[in-house]
Amino acid sequence: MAEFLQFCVSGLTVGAVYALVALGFTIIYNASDVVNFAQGEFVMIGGMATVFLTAAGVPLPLAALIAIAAAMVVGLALHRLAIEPARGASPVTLIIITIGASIFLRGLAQVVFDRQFHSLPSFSGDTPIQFGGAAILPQSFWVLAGAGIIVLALWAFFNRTLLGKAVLATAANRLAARLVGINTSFVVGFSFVVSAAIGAIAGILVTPITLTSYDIGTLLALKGFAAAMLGGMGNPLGAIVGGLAVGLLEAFGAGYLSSTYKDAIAFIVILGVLFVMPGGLFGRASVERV
Amino acid sequence: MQALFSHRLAVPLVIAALVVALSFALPSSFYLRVAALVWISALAVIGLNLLMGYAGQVSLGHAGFFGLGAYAVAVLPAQFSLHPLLAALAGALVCGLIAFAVGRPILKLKGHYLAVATLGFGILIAMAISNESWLTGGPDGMPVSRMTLFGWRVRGAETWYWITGGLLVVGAWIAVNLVASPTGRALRALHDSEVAARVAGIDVARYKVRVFVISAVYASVAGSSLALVNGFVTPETANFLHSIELVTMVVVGGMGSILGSVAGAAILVVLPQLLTTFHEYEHMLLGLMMMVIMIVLRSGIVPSLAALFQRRRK
Amino acid sequence: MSILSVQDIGIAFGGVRAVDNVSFSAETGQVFSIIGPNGAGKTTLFNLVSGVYQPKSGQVRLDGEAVTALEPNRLAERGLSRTFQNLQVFFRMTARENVMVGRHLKESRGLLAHLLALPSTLRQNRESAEIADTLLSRVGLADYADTLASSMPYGALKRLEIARALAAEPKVLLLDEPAAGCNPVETEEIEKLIRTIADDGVAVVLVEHDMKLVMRSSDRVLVLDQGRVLAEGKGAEIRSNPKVIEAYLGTHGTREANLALN
Amino acid sequence: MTNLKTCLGGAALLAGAAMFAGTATAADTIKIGASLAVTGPASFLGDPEAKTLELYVDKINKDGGVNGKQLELIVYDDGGNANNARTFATRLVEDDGIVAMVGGSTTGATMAMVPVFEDAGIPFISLAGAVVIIDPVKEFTFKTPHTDRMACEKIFTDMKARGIAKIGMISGTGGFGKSMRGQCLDVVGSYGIEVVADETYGPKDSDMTPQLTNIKSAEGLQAVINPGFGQGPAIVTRNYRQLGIEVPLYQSHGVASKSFIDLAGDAAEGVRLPASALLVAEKLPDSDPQKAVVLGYKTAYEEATGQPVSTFGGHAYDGLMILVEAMKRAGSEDPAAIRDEIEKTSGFMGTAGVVNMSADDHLGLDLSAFRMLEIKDGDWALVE
Repeated sequence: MAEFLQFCVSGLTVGAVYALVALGFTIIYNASDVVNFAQGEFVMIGGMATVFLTAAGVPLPLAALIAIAAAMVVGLALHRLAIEPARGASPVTLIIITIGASIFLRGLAQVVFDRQFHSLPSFSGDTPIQFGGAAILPQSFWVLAGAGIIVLALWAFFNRTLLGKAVLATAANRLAARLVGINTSFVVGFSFVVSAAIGAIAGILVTPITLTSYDIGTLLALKGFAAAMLGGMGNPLGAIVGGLAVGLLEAFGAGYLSSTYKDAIAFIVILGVLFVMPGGLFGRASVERV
Repeated sequence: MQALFSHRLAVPLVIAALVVALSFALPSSFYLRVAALVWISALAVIGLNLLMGYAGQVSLGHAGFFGLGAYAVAVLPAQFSLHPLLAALAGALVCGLIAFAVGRPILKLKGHYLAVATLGFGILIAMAISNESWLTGGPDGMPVSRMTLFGWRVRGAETWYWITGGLLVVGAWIAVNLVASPTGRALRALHDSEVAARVAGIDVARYKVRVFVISAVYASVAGSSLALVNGFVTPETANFLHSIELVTMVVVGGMGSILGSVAGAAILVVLPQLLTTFHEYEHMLLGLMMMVIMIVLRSGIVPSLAALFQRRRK
Repeated sequence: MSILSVQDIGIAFGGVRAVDNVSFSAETGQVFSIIGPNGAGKTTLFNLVSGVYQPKSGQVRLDGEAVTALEPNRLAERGLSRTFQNLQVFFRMTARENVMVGRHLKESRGLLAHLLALPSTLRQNRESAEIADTLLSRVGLADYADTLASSMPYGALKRLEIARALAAEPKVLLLDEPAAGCNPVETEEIEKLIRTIADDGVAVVLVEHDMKLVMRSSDRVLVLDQGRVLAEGKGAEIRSNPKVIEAYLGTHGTREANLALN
Repeated sequence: MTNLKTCLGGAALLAGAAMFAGTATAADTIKIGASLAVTGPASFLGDPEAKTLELYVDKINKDGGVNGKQLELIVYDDGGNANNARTFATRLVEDDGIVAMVGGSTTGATMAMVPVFEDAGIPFISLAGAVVIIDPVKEFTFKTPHTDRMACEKIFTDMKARGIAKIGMISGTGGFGKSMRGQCLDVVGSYGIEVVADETYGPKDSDMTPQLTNIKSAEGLQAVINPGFGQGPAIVTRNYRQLGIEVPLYQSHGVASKSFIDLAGDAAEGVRLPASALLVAEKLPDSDPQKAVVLGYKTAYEEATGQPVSTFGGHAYDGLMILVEAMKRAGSEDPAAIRDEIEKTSGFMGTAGVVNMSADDHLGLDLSAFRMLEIKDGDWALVE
């Protein structure tokens, strides 16, 4: 039981990060049909910028805010300078552009920051909390609570604000949204900024646990993408459930089956789910209209 | 002139001419090696382009087949003293069989779901190669014994330049044959409209599996060539980043363009060699150039330039 | 016995019975039309018959064989072909290649011969291309043979789909609004084409909004309303059926149908 | 056709001649090549190695170079990818015309390059760990870092002295961790130690608590070894303390850099690892013959880069110095002559220890080169 609990906490903490990356994928995908493979780089920017700012003597909360702002600027620039000029190109072309962007951002981070691994001090100490035989780091609660707050805030934003509704409308039908006067280009740019902020927050929250370096983005993009697909592309709830599920699968796989093949276990489950539900866990069965 | 260029054999002939012409122009065996790497990548990319560009089915796991082909010529001669040529053949066969077995369930998926399924599949192969060290030497890789043909040890950059160049020409020839055949038409048809293709009598699932198998064999042969050229294999040949690189080559060169496959491979193999002078800015520049190429030539280098050229003439 | 017979076929989407217990049969050499207001379930019925959708209930028999819920390509092997209301053209291929795809089942499909471009494959390609050119001339698109479908006009694409369907030499041909979006001249050409297709011994099933076309070319007409059969009979019977007049044709439609038949 | 061929051939010859002319003007420099994992998953090896080589080549040149000539260093970043390394090796030999090679950060990259240098007859000093590089001995291939087998032996010796008989292992699945795990399992029997738990983690994993939970519950566990490098061991160390595992934790020489202590934080207290004297340069007794060398390198590196010294950079230092001394002894930059002199290296005092090479030992280090260190108060301390 204690083991089970330990694996759960481990899986949920890592899974929360995957979930936030998957959520970032989903927001951009819904607004623009672009699968943004530079999503992991936002996480990297959040963590690395905070590390370097705190090292330069900026207090942690302020450093975190600046880092989030920096990621948002990068997100906006990515949209304005790379995605917007290629408007109308095929989705696969846009995907390659985002892959190019992720290589570029990694290269930039090597120059601006460095190629070392870095850590941040835990926000509220390193003394593990004992719970039912499991040892839980206080930072895990920060990650889980942070992810929860982000999800709630997004939910409120999309359902309670005009801008949020405009984003939803654009996601549902771009042409119709444009016809009712929504500036869809602005909405897409906005979605990049929001995704960047989510990624950066995830990066800051998790750095004290998982460390960070200029090239952590690739793996996160990979896992986040898989999580988004597992949940059902375009479904925010699916992204969250998918992310947590991938995290838990890895933890249980490593704990109960084989630590060598834990990633394989996660992917085998994803493949199995997709074979049965070709639209992911929360995907709708689509009827072909001809 | 137009008719000449639209002939089925124009593309393989152009590639053959390129291989021959470059052999005179390249000054040292380093350049020959880089060219051989281009030919090898182009071969894999042509196969992937048949799958992606013509049949419209994405695969983010093709490096898995590439890796299996590479390890076939490393493992089989070492374990069973099989001749490398037979080993390459066996590798291609195994890749074909695996693609056939997994193709049907995987290719039922569409779009991004297909992407993530192939991605997962490729990662499984890469993990197996990296972890089963007793067979593969693990993450540090394993040596590949030199190939001997009729008592002659195949070695040297120039020899491999011609062998890989020849393979590429044959690969391109087979690809254009396929594209122009009933099978090729069926594949292009299901890309544009699966339902119309089915109504025309095309067994869509079966044709998807066919092209998946063909592209897996291309990747495997390319992988075997690389292993033989290098005399050493590491699991990186099979990993996710290599899969992404292959897809990038397809898209940068041009989806549905055989010549584009060679162009895409050439760009992504040669560019890093040119950018080494920029040291720490190397990766930034590589990413930047990828973005610029795709924004300016959004259908890929060859199709976009061809369209531009035609508009000029009009 | 009818070449195509449909019995009590039905499907529901989210509780709505889009097609409800519909039965009809089509005969070789005749044109059988299905009409009805928008949303009556005509296209859905086509999708059920052609295997694109799986029916909840009912049976489809083709040439006496039960073919219910068979894949479209299996139905194609048994001689059923169709066109689409929303164009399903292969836009990245030329007009000729589009029609050549229609020859698929008549072509030899040996993969090895294709990969190596054996003489048999090259001969096959030439043969299919010739047949495609003949069919393109027949539908009046000979000039477009080498044009990419993506740069052809809408009306031409409708006829391209017909040529592609004919390339399969079907016994039963389902045409889904072949004249939609076509000008009167094109419509007239299509009408003639439909007649000659039927005269060549094909059972044509037609969904069409152009009443003039329907009334003039059909041997029998089926009226659908809200997924159900409202009436079935010869054009004249339909025209005079009070239920049909009330529910669907209205006075305007009757006048038009009268004009067409006179 | 034949005319065309001669014509084109002539053009190529001219081009080739022009290129040779280009290299000829630079013949007053001695070209040394390096292909390192400056970026990628093994960048914490390649990065300090590249910085070290650049730093010391500059230093040597300022002091007048070697044999009266300036050194010219050509570094390529292979990202740890064997295929890239192979290409750069060819480029260095064919295009850049180097006379000797230092580097190859990873074993995979090294092994892929070996045939190039063996064929070309150019001496190659690898900076990678695995024993396969020099066993069996290859004519032109040498290496400077200790082998992972030696690290295992050092750790097991220390364990035996502490009376530890049952251990757990948690290894990275990267080349380093995987290779060292194999070597440790190979020799563990001869020390009477039993492995009661054997777990692994991926090179980029960010949480190892599930594996450690399993190790923790292993019957009779007395210590844990963590072969691996990069950020993994730091996370393992943190998770180890998080789970409250009390038995001693041994890290490998793969984490022998101050950044490990920074990353692992307080959790690193009490961790032991075998490493070269470099990490404890200041703490060595003045009588220690290695002190001058390691202190000199450490000071120079940290001044120049502002980053803490690591043993990996030290390997590059050793490789370059062995090469330079061999060139001086040979008095020429003929690759074959350099090779012969490298093989004759004896009594060379490097950061890794005393190097005594021979025709059948192209490493030349023995177990005494390793020191057992323990982390105390956020710094390294000698155990002996």
